Amino acid sequence: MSDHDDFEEGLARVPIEEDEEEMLSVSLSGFEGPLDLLLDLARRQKVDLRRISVLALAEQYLAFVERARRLRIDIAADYLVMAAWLAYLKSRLLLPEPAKGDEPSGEELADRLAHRLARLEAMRRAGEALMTRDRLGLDVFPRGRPEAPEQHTERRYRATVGDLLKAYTRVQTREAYRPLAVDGRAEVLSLEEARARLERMLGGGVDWQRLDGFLPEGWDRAPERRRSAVASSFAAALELARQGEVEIRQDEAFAPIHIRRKAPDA
Amino acid sequence: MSVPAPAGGAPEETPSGEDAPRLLDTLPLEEQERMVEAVLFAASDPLRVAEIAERLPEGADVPAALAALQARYADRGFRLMRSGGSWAFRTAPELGFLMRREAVEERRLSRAAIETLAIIAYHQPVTRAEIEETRGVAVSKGTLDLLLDLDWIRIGKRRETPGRPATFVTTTAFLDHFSLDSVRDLPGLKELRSAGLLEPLPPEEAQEEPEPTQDDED
Amino acid sequence: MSVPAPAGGAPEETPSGEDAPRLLDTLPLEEQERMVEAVLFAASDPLRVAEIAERLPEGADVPAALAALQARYADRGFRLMRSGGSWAFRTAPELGFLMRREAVEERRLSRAAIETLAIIAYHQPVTRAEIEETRGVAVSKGTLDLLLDLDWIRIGKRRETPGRPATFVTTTAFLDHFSLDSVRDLPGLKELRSAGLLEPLPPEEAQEEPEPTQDDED
Repeated sequence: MSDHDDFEEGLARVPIEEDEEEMLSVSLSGFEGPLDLLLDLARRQKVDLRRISVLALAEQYLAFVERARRLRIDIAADYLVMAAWLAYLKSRLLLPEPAKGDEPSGEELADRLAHRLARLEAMRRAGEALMTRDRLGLDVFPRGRPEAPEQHTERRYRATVGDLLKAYTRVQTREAYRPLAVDGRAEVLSLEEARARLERMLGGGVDWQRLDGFLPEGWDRAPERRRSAVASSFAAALELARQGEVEIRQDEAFAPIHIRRKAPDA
Repeated sequence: MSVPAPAGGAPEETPSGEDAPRLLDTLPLEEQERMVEAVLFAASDPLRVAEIAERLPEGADVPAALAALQARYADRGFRLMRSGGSWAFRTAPELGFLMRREAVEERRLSRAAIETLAIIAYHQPVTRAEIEETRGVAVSKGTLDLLLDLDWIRIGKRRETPGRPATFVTTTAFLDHFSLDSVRDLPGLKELRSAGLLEPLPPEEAQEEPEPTQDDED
Repeated sequence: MSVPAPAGGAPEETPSGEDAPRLLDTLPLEEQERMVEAVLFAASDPLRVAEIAERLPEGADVPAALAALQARYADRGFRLMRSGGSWAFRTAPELGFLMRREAVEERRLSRAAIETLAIIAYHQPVTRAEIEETRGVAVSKGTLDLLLDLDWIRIGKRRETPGRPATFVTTTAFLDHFSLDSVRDLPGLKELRSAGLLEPLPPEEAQEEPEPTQDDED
């Protein structure tokens, strides 16, 4: 332990009690738990951790804890738990083994402890090896100026000429419909009227005719009346088509709508 | 294939070079080149020659290394570019399309936006006040900004009326998007009217705006 | 419908899709290599082969291009590295000293954090209880939080044992940070495994083959 070395170099004399107390406290606070302390003691044996003398190790640990207790240094409970267990292990190792039962033998318990220490040591070394690898941001570097915008969610707006037309007619009709609601029924061609008129005028003919040719006289001049007539005639035509009585045709958007009586066997 | 010239010109234009001392005779230029490329790769901003030199071992011939790198990467997926006297690697411009993460979020234009656009398209040049009058509601700045951002509309001439209000007109990008050769290709108002969908215009406006016209400034 | 062309794009490099696949069969590997290079160069985080392929024109042979690039940049100032099955350009480790300015301030990790990370890396998936068993001491929440914050570990599947404890595993960012291609490449992993040091019980016991131990002390 470096604390220990520093102490011996800096104060090369017989430690008086306070110094020893301080030394013990310092080293205890430097350990991360009893296993860490054990590992440190084991390392001082300078042999392969799986070849260490567990008995000697247990004795050193017990002596260490005993000294600390004598000096009334606060020792965390888990150090004491370990001490109790090591005392038990020591007795198992010293006393003759009882007949082989389910209990692990003293040797096996000692092996397990040595194994645990070896594992802790291995992980400590592995951690060190990991930290000395080429590390990103310390030894190797990524592109400092990435160009791919992390979240380049391109917002793309879509609209078609159709959308444009719909919007425009909506704006215009919104405006135009306003008076319609106010003007009352007098200006409206009812659906029933329009339908009756259509059926009457289509007669038995099978030629295509323009729908707006069916508007009643006088309904094709004043804008409101004209629109009402167009709308009612169109709705009536749709109704008749639904019932299979007529066919409707429109060559393209906003082109004139044509209508004819459906041929009997079409 | 045509390779666009790197922005900012050839490395020969960089300050100094010939007179750089040869303190670093032991470090081959090839090695200096590697160092400069590593430094530029990791840098978060373009670096000036002096800044690069600062990071390199003393005596490095940065301009020579830059010239070598510019030649080395002239035909690669990224280039060494100079801009404003600073150097940076940038992906080759003609490969820029690879970088676009196709997280395209398709959106429909809001009702307000499409109506505003339609009014501008059909009535251009048109003032904001006129748009508002037609829609019957105020036009938000956000709506106009969006259409301007999309580059579908732009600001046209000022109207020579009191207050000289700005007008809006559509752009060629608008025509591109809607696959129109000209705004005259928009379905005509006459067609709309004859279909009974539009009210004939009031007489005084009728002369002013018979059909949409392309603004000739475009 | 006219689609805006990519800036400066040569005709055979048109992006996407629907109508392009055939054309790509003829794209020379050299050109594919340039594209992969551009895509990787533009990114700072490693990209999976599938992610690269996604950005490339259909039918590109990404693995072949990656192999070519890895060879091409083996001795340059930055290299093509594989980490967790993903690919990224990284500066050459031996040139790290040039990038001191770019270096992120290293948060000094406590011994507890380093050991905990090592235990998770070498034993994953591993429960908190197992970490504590290995270190012989409780693992503080702060330690795990720090490792989680660094994005070096994450919570894995629950262990199907009583209490269904959560397990911890390392992340791809961990691999990237420590220049590892996979956890199989952890330093000394094979040796540790063959020495039985990744098992909780000594090898003799684990194999149910009790061996006389030679404890020569009395």
